[in-house]
Amino acid sequence: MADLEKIMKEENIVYKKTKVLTDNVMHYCPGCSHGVVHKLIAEVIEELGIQDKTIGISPVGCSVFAYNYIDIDWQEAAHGRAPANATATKRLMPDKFVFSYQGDGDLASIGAAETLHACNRGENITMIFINNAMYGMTGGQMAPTTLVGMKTSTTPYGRNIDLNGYPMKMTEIVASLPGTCYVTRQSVHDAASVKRCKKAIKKGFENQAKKIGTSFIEITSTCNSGWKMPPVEANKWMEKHMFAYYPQGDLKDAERDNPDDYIKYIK
Amino acid sequence: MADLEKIMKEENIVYKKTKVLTDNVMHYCPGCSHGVVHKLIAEVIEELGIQDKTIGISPVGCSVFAYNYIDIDWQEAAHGRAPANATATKRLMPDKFVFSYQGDGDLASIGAAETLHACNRGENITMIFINNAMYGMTGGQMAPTTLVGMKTSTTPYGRNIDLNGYPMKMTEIVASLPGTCYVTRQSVHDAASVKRCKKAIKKGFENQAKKIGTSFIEITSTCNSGWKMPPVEANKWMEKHMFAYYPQGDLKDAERDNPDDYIKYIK
Amino acid sequence: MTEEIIIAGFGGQGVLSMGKILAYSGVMQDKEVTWFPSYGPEMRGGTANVTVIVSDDRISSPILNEYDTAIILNQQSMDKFEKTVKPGGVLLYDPNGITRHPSRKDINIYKVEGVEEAAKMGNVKIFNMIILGAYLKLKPIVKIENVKKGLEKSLPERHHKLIPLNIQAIEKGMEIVNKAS
Amino acid sequence: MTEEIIIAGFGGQGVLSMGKILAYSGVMQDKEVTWFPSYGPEMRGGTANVTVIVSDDRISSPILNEYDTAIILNQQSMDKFEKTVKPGGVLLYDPNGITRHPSRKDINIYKVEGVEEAAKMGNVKIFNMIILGAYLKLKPIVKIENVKKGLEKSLPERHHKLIPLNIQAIEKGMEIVNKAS
Amino acid sequence: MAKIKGAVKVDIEKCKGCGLCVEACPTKTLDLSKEVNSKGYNYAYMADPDSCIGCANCALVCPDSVITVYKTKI
Amino acid sequence: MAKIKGAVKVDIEKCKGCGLCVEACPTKTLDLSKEVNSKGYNYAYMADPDSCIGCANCALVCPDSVITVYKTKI
Amino acid sequence: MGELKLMKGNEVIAEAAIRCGCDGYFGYPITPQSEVMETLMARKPWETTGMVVLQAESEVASINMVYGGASCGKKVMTTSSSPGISLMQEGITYIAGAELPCLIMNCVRGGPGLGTIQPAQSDYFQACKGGGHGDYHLIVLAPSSVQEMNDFVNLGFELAFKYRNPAMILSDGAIGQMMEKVELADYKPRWTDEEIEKISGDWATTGKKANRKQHIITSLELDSEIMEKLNHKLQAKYKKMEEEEVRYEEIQCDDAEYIFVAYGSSARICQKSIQIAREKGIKVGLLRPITLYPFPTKPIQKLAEKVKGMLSVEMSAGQMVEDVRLAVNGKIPVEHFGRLGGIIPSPIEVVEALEQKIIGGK
Amino acid sequence: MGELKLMKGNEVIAEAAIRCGCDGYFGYPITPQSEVMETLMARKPWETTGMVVLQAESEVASINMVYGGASCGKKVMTTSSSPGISLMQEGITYIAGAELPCLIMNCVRGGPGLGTIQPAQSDYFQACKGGGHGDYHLIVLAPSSVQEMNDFVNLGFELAFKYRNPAMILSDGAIGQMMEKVELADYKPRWTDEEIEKISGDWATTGKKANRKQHIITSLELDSEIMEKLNHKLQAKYKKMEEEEVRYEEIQCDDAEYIFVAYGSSARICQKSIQIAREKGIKVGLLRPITLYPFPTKPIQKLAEKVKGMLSVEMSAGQMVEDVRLAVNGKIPVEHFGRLGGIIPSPIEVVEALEQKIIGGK
Ligand SMILES: Cc1ncc(C[n+]2csc(CCOP(=O)(O)OP(=O)(O)O)c2C)c(N)n1
Ligand SMILES: Cc1ncc(C[n+]2csc(CCOP(=O)(O)OP(=O)(O)O)c2C)c(N)n1
Ligand code: SF4
Ligand code: SF4
Ligand code: SF4
Ligand code: SF4
Ligand code: SF4
Ligand code: SF4
Ligand SMILES: [Mg+2]
Ligand SMILES: [Mg+2]
Repeated sequence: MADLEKIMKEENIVYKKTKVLTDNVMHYCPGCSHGVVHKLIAEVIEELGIQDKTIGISPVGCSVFAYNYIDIDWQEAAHGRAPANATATKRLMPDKFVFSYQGDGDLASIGAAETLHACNRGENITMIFINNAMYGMTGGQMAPTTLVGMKTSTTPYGRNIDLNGYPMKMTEIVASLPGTCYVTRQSVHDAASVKRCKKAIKKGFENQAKKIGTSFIEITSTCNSGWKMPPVEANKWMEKHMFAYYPQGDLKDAERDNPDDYIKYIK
Repeated sequence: MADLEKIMKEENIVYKKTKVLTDNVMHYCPGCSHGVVHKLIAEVIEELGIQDKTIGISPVGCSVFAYNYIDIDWQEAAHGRAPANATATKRLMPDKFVFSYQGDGDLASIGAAETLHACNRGENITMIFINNAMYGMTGGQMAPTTLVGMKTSTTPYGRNIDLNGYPMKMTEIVASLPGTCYVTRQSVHDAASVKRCKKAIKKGFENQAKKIGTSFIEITSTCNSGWKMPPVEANKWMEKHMFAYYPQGDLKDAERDNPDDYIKYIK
Repeated sequence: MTEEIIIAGFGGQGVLSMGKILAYSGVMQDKEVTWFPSYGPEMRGGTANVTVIVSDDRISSPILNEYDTAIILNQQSMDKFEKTVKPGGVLLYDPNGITRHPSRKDINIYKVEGVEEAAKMGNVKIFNMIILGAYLKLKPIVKIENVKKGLEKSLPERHHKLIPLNIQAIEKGMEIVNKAS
Repeated sequence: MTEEIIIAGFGGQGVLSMGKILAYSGVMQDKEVTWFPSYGPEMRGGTANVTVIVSDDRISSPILNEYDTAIILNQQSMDKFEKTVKPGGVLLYDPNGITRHPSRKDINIYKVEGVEEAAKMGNVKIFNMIILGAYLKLKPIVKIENVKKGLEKSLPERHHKLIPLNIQAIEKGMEIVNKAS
Repeated sequence: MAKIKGAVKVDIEKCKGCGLCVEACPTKTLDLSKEVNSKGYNYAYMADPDSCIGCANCALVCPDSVITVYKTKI
Repeated sequence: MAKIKGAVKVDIEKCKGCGLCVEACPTKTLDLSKEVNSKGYNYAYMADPDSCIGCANCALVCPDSVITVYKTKI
Repeated sequence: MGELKLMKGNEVIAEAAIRCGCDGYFGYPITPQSEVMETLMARKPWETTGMVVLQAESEVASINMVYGGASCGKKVMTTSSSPGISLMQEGITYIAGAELPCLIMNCVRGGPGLGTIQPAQSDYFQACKGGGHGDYHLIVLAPSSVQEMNDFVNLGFELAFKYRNPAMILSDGAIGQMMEKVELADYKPRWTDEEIEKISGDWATTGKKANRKQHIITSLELDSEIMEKLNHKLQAKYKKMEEEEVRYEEIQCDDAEYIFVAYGSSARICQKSIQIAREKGIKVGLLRPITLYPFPTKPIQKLAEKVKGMLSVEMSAGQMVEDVRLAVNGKIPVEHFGRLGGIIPSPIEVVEALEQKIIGGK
Repeated sequence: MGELKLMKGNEVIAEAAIRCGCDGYFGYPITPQSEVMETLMARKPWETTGMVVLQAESEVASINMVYGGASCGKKVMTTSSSPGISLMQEGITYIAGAELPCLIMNCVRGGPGLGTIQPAQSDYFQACKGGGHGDYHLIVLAPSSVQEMNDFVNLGFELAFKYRNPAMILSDGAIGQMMEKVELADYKPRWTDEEIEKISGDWATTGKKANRKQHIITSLELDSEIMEKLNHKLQAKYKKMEEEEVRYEEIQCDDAEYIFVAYGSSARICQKSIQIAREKGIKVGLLRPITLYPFPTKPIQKLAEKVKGMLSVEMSAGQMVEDVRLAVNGKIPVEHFGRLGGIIPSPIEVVEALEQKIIGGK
């Protein structure tokens, strides 16, 4: 133990909580992916040195209180409308870094139109999309991304295609829009994925400086409360079932399409 | 002339207005595509003998008065929400034929979420989508599908990507959803295309009897008032410019994906 | 002085812009004016009308049931507005396309062959200016130089070269208007 | 007879379902009852409480500021609800996890080692039934057979086999409750 | 050989003079009249009645469904 | 050869005992304690302090950012 | 007597819907009313009565699904809470304009904005005056017990169909989350096609039979003369409701010198307040509006003839009090007392407010 | 004197926005107000003042873009007409709850539902009582001329920023489509970052500088005690507005025995009605509320002391009349006259209504 004390010295620190995270205890359930993603965003903001230039748009969902944890300016959007807030914020303050942070209910269900159109306009923002296949905040109802057969409080016998339709791949849709420059699907269930995810988030923010369109980062996540599984088990279930339907990795990583391509159509 | 009178006899009729069209004079501008599509829908309803079983959902847009022309029961939906009306109508009366009829502003702008989700749920309905790249009814404003460079009353200097984003290919998006069984892009600018379009509409209605998902039929159209072109010229312009960006033909024609495919993901 | 006018005809006949020029001329002559159009969905065709009020005083209601003058350019408008002219008021119309001519005895009825004359002048677009001229002959509420100024104000710069033609049309209208039998 | 009770503890301690069983037992005994929970966003953890009223008469307000009995299962609840017991009323608590014990002199304070006893009985889930038993010993407002009926009504069929164990726990609670010094 | 002969009847009052039928006719049978109907539209008519083959193209494209097509063999 | 030695400090009061760090540790250094903190969570601790290599995997996956990682060469 | 149960107000809404032969429910989750859809989904009525239950993509979609279903002459409903109900305002006015029957439950939470999930009564104006545009009214029922949550589902549908008008149950988090004894209604079968034909056969979009005209559901009319007539027709309907459908309860009003006017949860609180006040010797009674629209104007006017003052008790900054004042029209003092932000007033506070604002009032 | 122009009310809104240094406009087309965005798009202010103009995908998106822009301390606005404004209700209550300044213009058309595109005043309740949920108020300005359309853009923004509260211009198809002489304001530059810092530096989300705390724009508060405090803060603000910001015009009220109360287009009609009535020997005046919220309660109370009756003239089935009655509190008869469905009443009708309902009234 004396040994440990020797190691635990300021100069030996290789990892500690970024200062861009506040000291508030997060209200999330133990093991919730939201916490990990918050940390990554905070670290990226710290590394890029843009704490004084970043505006976050939080959603209605479990991450409604994101503003209590990441120490930047925030707007708490109405359910599903974060892309609208972000659009105006970025267009009015083009030199700031603007990102939205939304759950799957928020982004893909009630806010599907705002998501689609912000991406289609190629708003120069970063969109973070926490896909935990569930409405966490309201008590585990079905989300658009809930897998077939998954039990939720509104699909107590499992999601059924005839009744509820198909799990929606919003990220694939968004990738098909010329307005997006970078679309990727990440996760934070182990150390390697956490590192990859952070890189993706960083790239999403850096793209704003390049002004090349919308960066869209899905993070396939767990909601262990909604899934009614312990956190570790939830991660394993996610790897096995969610990744099959929501394949991980970049869907698109391109400079924005040349506007001339479009103008030629009408000439 | 005596000659003509001899020909113009009841028994020699090879084409006449279907009785499913009312005698009301349509309020559309001369040459408007809406009129042609109305006729085709009416003919299909007559041919299938389903006038007493068909419920149309009209949009807010120039075709707001569709109920004055096609002699069936109609619901006049709120702007963009026809898929919601259609969803409930079909689910509550599964033996009826239910179709929505929507413009590009209605279906792809304000109603984007309802469109996406009805198709994603695979509602057993037929959706008719009149893409005239314009808000006809309100005076020729930009629609989501307006081509780059096109002048409208809200893009008086031409649609510009930075300001207004990209022309949206809603039909391609909808085709990517497993809920749709038949997705096609048609037009009605000449006799051949009219015939093809009618077949497509018929198929869309027939699919309802097969219960295999959503049929989605885009009709690339003109709005000569909004485009400020005479009808014939508008058709030519459409062929030249619209078809390049909105390629004609079937995007998807498949039996509905086997639900088992999805269930396997969670086993 | 308060002059309350309705101008009514088909869309596309320049009804609204004629009203606008009249209103702008009023502004140039330091009068109070209001211009209130009928409006509807944007489909082509149908009728259009505009209420113009020119007055020395603050104008209360911009919308009226009775008019000092009705300028009528098609049959539907005749049917609708003949009865709204105040007794002793003026009804000015272009007989082209009119099947039922006005019949009131308690008002002053004038005709102007605007369509015909515009065709003669080789520019159907100035039809409405001929009508305006006819009106101004009957009710010289604004001076011609203020109409010129009104045209300058209301037309975009690039159309200013057409002002002389417009003035010519107005003068023609003043010339050819005459009392209906 | 009207008995106004607050039951308060951590989420997950079975606070709400204990209240529900009590309320259902009241129904079985032909009483009027209300059950009103605290509710919040669905994140795990945090405190939970429920107000249960059992009465012979129509119940007016289901929400109260003062109670005949407070059943308290964690420190936060102690801090919040000790003061809400009516003078002469009952405060029943499980000392497990309690750091500041109740101190009022004008109320009757009872202890029951529910957590400990449940562990002894080999099933931590019946903790809340032990507490309920203790309460019913102090305030026999419903007969045990009606509690049994209440359990039958409130538990899904597939859990009916657990009813005997629950009754056992209630009886244990009745046995071990005692007045705090 | 029997010759195919066609004819069309245009509901003049309802025709809006859009000209789509004129464009669609493969035999250049139709044209827009100089006259206008009561709505002010230059309606379509058979400018060259002999050449009509009754193919119905005109009727197919007519947005206002005002064309009836006849065909016979002579 | 210098040996790499690591250590982690867990902010016990803020740990929620989710166990993700335990799972993420390649050296099985961590475990959840039998004790609970004041919120009732079984917090994480170094069950086998010697095996820690300071890789920070635990800290990376911790949703509540309560782990500080130290590393040194001995 | 029907089946006796102990249930949450929200659960009862679901149960009552199934039992009264509701054809379709369309909703979107929101606290504190998500139990309605959850209960329905667990009950799977589509396998028994054939009722359709669908989780929509949003409240906007929900209300327009209701619009579609109601157009077919079906008994359809949605439920939500304040922010969701605000999103429905366009749809609601379409339904009112097209004169369609349907049932909407608003389990009110504190506002404005995202606010709090705790109970409030601050959507009274929205429900009763018109949150949407144009001159229209909803039939608004205010339950103050779980039993009434049950009863008003059936009553709401009955009134909705009687008047071809949307009906709203204005509940709140307290009534929705509370469990009470409830006597459930017996099962009524869903209407058959023939019954729908009889009830709504002259307007519902069920497919145009050869022997009848088209049925067109719309609220559009560009001809102002006709549009005005349609509006007068609506107004005549509202007038009829005001004459025939007012519902209220009077508690201890006979000898009262003062009156509480309160609905829903507040009315429950006031019952306790009456007890407390009367113990103090203050003779106070309660007028509990059951229909908020049509509002019990006449009963209040009558009481105003004989009492000294009224206190409108609402969990809002003062909304219903305007209707009380409009009824009383200056005859006696009328004041408002309320708590905000999701706080339920205590019975004692209410008595104190009566003493200060009315009895000791200027 | 500023530039003199003949313009439509709607065009003037656009022009005034540019000239008063508006930072952003977000809107969606709808008759009868689409000219606002069209004028802006033709004027291309982004090339001159730097103002952002964006056609949003819907009214829901528009109002939430306004929410976003207002959060940054920018002068932002949207315009729409009745159905679009109904869709904005959720967004509006968020903006009110988060205490943000912004400007919304509703060019009212006849309802309910899709209704008609002709002018109406039937959204008074929605604008003044709260179409959204929760206890909140908009500042509501009612222009009755094109000149006021111009003036109230600037005034609206000023009040909005003074109170951190959304302001609404309640216009209608008549005022929006009418052309009148208008004296345009001189150009004011848009606020610089430094000016925004000075004006809204303690709350706007402009990026958290090292020396200050986070700025968080939200209307959420789960702790009811705090939420109640926030609500009381809002109520205190509304009270202040009611005391300090009432605006109205009195026309020929000095010797009046009767009073018309009318705003916007109706007030224009009533001016003519006064002329007609006075020719008949009826001494009538007009109280024209300029602010509908805060409502000119006290001026009306004062008039009620000396006149015999009031007629509320509105193009609605009777909405503002409730506020007139609440002000008068039974002192004198108050009646309503209105036309519906997009019909503008004629000056003569109004006089006749006065004669029948008030002068000859029971
Ligand atoms: C207009 C509106 N509708 C519904 C709600 C209720 N609501 C709050 S969060 C939420 C969904 C949250 O799910 P998701 O976006 O997936 O976020 P998560 O909690 O899973 O992170 C809903 C429906 C609301 N606040 N506002
Ligand atoms: C909520 C709402 N917003 C806006 C409008 C105004 N509006 C009527 S039709 C229309 C767009 C019509 O365009 P489209 O859907 O393309 O149909 P088209 O007229 O071109 O056939 C709009 C914006 C409305 N009626 N309701
Ligand atoms: S409910 Fe789900 S998403 Fe919400 S905090 Fe808990 S685990 Fe995370
Ligand atoms: S405006 Fe366009 S879409 Fe509308 S009727 Fe005219 S041509 Fe057709
Ligand atoms: S039927 Fe054929 S040939 Fe005859 S007019 Fe029509 S298009 Fe021409
Ligand atoms: S297509 Fe029809 S409407 Fe057009 S000109 Fe020919 S006949 Fe007339
Ligand atoms: S991951 Fe973090 S919160 Fe979870 S057990 Fe480990 S240290 Fe505690
Ligand atoms: S730093 Fe690495 S080795 Fe050490 S405890 Fe953490 S995960 Fe295990
Ligand atoms: Mg989620
Ligand atoms: Mg269109």
